[in-house]
Amino acid sequence: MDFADSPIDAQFRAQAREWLAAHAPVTRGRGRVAWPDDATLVAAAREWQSKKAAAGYAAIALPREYGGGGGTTTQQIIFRQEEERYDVPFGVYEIGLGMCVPTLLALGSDKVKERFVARAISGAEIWCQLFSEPAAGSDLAALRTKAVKTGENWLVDGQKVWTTGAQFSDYGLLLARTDSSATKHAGLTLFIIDMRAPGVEVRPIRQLDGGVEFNEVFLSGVMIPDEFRLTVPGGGWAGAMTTLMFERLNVGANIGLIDSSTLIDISRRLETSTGRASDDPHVRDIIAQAYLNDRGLKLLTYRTLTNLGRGQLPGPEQSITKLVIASQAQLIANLLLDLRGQEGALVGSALGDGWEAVERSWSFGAAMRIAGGTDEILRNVIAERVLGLPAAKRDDTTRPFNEDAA
Amino acid sequence: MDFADSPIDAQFRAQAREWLAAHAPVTRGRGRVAWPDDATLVAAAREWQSKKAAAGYAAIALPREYGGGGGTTTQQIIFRQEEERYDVPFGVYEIGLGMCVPTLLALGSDKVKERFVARAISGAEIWCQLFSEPAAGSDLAALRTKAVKTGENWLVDGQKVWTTGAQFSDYGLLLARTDSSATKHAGLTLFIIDMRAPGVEVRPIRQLDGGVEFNEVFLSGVMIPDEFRLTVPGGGWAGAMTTLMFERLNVGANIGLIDSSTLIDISRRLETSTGRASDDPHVRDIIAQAYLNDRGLKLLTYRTLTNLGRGQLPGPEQSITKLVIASQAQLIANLLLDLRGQEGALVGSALGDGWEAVERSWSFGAAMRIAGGTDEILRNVIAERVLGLPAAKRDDTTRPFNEDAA
Amino acid sequence: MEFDFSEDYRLLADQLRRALEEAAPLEAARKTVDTGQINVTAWELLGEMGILASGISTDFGGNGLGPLPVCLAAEAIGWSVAAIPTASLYHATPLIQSCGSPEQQDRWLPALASGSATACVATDSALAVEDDHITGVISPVSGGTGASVAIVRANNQLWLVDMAENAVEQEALESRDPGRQLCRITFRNTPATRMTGDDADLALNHAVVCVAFEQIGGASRALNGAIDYSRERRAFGQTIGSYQAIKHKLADIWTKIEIARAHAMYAAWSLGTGAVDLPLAAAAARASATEAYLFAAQETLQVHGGYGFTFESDSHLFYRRARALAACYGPAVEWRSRLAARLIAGETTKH
Amino acid sequence: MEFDFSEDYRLLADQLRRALEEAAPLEAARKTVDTGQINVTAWELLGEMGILASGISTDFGGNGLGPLPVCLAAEAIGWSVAAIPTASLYHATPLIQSCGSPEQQDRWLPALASGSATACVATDSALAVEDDHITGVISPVSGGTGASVAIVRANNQLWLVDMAENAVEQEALESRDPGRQLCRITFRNTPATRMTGDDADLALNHAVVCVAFEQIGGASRALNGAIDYSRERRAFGQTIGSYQAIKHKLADIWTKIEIARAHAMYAAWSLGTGAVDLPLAAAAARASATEAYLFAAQETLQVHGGYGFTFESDSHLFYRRARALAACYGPAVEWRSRLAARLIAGETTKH
Repeated sequence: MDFADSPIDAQFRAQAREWLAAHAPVTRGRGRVAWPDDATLVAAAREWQSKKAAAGYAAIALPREYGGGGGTTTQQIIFRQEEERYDVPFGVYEIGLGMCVPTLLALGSDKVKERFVARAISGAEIWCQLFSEPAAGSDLAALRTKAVKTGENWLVDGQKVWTTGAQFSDYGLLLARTDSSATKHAGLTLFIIDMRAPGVEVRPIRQLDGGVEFNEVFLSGVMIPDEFRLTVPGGGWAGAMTTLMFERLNVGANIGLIDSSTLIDISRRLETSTGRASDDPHVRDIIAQAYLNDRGLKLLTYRTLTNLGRGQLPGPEQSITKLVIASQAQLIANLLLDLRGQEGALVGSALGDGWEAVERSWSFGAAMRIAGGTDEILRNVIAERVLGLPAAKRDDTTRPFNEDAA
Repeated sequence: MDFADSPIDAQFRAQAREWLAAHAPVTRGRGRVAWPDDATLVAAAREWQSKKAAAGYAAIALPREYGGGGGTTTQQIIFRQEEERYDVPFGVYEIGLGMCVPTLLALGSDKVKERFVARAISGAEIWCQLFSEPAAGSDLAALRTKAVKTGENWLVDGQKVWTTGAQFSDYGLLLARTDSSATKHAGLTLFIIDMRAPGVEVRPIRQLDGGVEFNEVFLSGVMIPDEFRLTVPGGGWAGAMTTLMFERLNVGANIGLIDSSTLIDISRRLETSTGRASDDPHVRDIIAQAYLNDRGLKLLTYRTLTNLGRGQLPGPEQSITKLVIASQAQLIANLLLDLRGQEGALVGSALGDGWEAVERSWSFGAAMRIAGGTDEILRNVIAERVLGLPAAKRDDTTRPFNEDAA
Repeated sequence: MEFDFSEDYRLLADQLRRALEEAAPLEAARKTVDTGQINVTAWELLGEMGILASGISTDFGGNGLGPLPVCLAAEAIGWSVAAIPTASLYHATPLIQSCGSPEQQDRWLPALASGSATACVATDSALAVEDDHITGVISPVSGGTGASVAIVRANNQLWLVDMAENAVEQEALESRDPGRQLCRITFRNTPATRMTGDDADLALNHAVVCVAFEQIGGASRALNGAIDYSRERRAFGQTIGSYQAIKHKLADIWTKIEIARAHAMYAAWSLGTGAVDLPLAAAAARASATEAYLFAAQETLQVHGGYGFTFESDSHLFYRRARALAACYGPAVEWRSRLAARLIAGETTKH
Repeated sequence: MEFDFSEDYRLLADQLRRALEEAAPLEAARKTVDTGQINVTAWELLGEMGILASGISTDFGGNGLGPLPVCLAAEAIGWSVAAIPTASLYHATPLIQSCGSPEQQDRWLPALASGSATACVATDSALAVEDDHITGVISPVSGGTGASVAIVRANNQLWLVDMAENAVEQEALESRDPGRQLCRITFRNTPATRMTGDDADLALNHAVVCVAFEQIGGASRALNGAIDYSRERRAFGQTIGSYQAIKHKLADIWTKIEIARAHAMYAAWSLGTGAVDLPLAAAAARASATEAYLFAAQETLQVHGGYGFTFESDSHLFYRRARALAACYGPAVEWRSRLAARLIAGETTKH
């Protein structure tokens, strides 16, 4: 066991650290940065991305010929670890560079790669992903958005949902049904969609907590040229699975929820009617339990990094992190609000320093137990793909989609 | 709301109390009585049952013509509440009078009723129930014990399991498969089996904790006369469901596991390295949580009694009790053993007064989460029969049994 | 043995639920998240149905029916997630009834019975008092916004303050559940009148039992919604309600609600009969109903998947209200601690 | 970044597991429940494989390989639920190595390295000492039955007692897990020799980290058995492993084990490198592994249904051992309490 970087990675880290110190001067505070509006965020992100691209840090593990860094996944993670010390705009390019570009590289024609990859890496174009639908969440293959071939184009009608960044994206990966008489998984095709094309309408979804981080995207007669098709007609499911596999490489990304360190920080400062919160045995036991999870997950990330270093892809066991962290954030938030007694009914901003993050975990913790695979789906994934338990009996996969009872 | 007995029930209670004071003189201590051996238990139970029968208390809710009390279910429960104050032998007749006799009365021919019911009520004959099999636990209809018609008799071969009291029973209700080419539920028939007949072999099952409270029963070429058949051939499933419905009338029966009162008792007496256990906030919180469950379940029993008083049958919501109590007993037992520190690894008898009951809940609590419906089955029952959720898709009910993959 | 509400009360419960479903549909509760407005129609309805008057003796304009109708109304309020100044009904009214001077009762109870006035309470405050004038801050006060009268504690006694007095400053606070208004009240040498009784516990127990019914009503509605949704929503070719993960979750919610309901019913009986075991029963009702609603709101939201996280779904209404009701009168863990203390001291219930 | 055992150690782990599966099959563990006999073959095997010698320096007959081989052996012992006097290996050996006088080390370490002697420990005892003679009772002592030497605390110092002395009385106690022998030892003016070191914490941390590996090994075997069973056992026309209630239970068990394993590995690293964060890492390993094994043993028994409750199944072997290992060195809740104290005081790990 050795926690040090390899000599070559250590050199990379030192260089990255030096470059960041020179170019990303604002040291970061705790918690996520709130940007006043999308325009400010996107402008800042575009500027930062172009700086990184010029220095070879824009997409470290992607090939140099498209403007990537030609490095390793480990180096990409090292850069991210260092970058997170600074107050730079995260989020805008994550889906594009983490999921869409690798998909384009894996599935796209040379023409597609030339047209899109370098511009995505340089930050000139922003990407999003249009998979989920109102009636196709956990069961993605139940999606209904149709794409019909008319001459050299495809005509798309339908509705997507939970599309992060749709409001400022230039392009998106679109999974649509091209053959309703085929079985559920066999009738799908993966496309590139121009988010500025006529017929694309983006509407923000108002959330539980009033925030808007996701969108609905309505597609009415949107034209997609056949050259924007990424898989053979009917081959979309495998294509989408490629995209989702790359999602797993997003190792150790901060999902912005509170953890044991927040609980320790706040409870050390908080006086309750029975004394300092961190002296309360009930609070102390939850501090320990939460730490065991947080720290355990961090160590599991070390193991994943070890495997990446050995050239292995991360497997479905990565599902643990979100499964454990999201529920725990809800639990910690509820505990902390309870500790405020009757004030626990007030909004976070009325509770003082650090409490907006608590409120966000109370509300957004609920969302994180659903987004990117519900707790229930993640347990299925662990049981079936890690432990080898049999899939449940189902009969929706063998019938033509248009004969399904749904 | 009124917790008092109705005038007529109050009179019944007073009479029962008086009769018990005269005839069951040994006041009962805490916890279950341990009998040195089956013979002693059965002899004592037989004597007590015949006394009760003579006084009309043997089977209070069953008809007088067979030696029952001709009373109400409420009165039967009142008698049981009063009887439980005494150190009298419970258990031997519970299955016979609670499940088998009501089944005989519902399904048996006049001849069967005349032959068996009065003798069961008087205590002359003891009954057991042979339903479960090694490969048919939660899924009772998967049972394989075969009964084949040969002339006027049925020839039975197979194996039953978890048969309480088989070792001292005279007769049993037997569910067997009489038609393997019918579907799973349609090929079953319900019989009376003579437990002394040739070919019946009872073997005790050694349990986790070393105890033997259940049996395996091996059936090899056991002859059952056709007049002992209780349902039409193929009608056994509905018959067995009748039996199990009567099981639910066993309202509020003590399953012999520790609860919040044990936890309070012991923790008030127990000194740990950090002081009296009942002063430990962690212990106090579990005392409160356990009390909320125990007391809540007692109140729910009041509601069931209210409904019985109104002439309603108890529904599947009765499933709550065991679901909550058994897990909680495991939890309390583990907590108490933890409080003993390193001594928590010793057997109960080495830990002092009251600790054998703790150990029993540690081990038998695990059994009670399984016996009489696993936690998982009980949750299914609540979800499907109380909340109206749809049954899971299954395809084992429509194929002939002998074509099932099982 | 008759452990249930009487036929009359069960009819009343039905009426209340139906009336509030109409006067306070969930769509109104969703609008309230933005407006923060009290549902005046629902409040007036409770007046018309005699609920506001039922905890008040006939001497002072009440109907003297006692606490049970209020408990049933609380369940219907919970079911409809109505925006109502419940502290006036659950807490202030029984407190003035039990501890007010005849003059105070005469001045306020008729107005509370008719619904023309509302009152708020901060009996856990510790204000300064000099020459029958009070100074200090109470916060957060539920239902304080717009209350005509406040009951506070100063010099270890209860005082009643007419909120029309000039020297009272009210500042609305931002509540996570805008349907339950909270405010900060500042008294600056404000005239107050002393209350004659000093036993605030009975009214506090009255309040937490009512809140328990409200919590059970809300949890039941959340469960019903999740059952309906899971019978319709399909995934992998089946309704999601046919999957054990959903089934068992809903069965667990139901179990917690039924246990809490049993405790609340016994506490209502203790309240209605003046039984000595009210403190034990009320603590049990409060602790179990708080946990049941928090769990039900959280996990029924989960059952709805992504839809449950949208503003357009009903899930957040329950999620907000469950948290707000958990905060008022202090968290479940505190009530469990009180409960444990009583149990360890050997207290038991009558039945 | 290399957060894993090296290739050599992974090979050793495999060898240990296979060797112990043969020397100590589960059928032997079941027999031990009745006989209470130590598995001598398995103990000798650990000697032959150099495990007993690995925590002992080469000066005293050891091989100086340090704690990692012992951790791997502990995992294999847990996997096979072997009946072995582990306290000698996990606790007494490192304690004599770190705190013994040269004479004590010379006298005992070679015998411990070869397996010809075993030792037991009660460093939390508080015995009376006079003129290098010890009086008092220690109980329950793990592995005390048959131990050649005992390490105890008296007058706030560590002492070593040769158990061959006449004035030592051993009484076997009935253990819920007869594979882990427990006894009461009574000293009556028994000669003892003072140990030179007095830092018992390092050896205690060594012991709990080893026990954590044993717990993880047992939990993993229990999980594997339940997976196998649930892939074969059918109900309602499907294998029970296809039902979400079983799937999600097993997924939760696996999650707890993986988290505990990560903590144990880090603690092993701290132990092996002498890192200052060992106390924090050892407490985390102990607390998480204890909970993981208790949960795994309890819930995999449940997966087996009625069969899991029979003596003939393997489930009770894990159920017993999980409880026994939870009791030794004190329950998880105590270790969580220590962990919280360190965290609140601001302690952190090196990596």
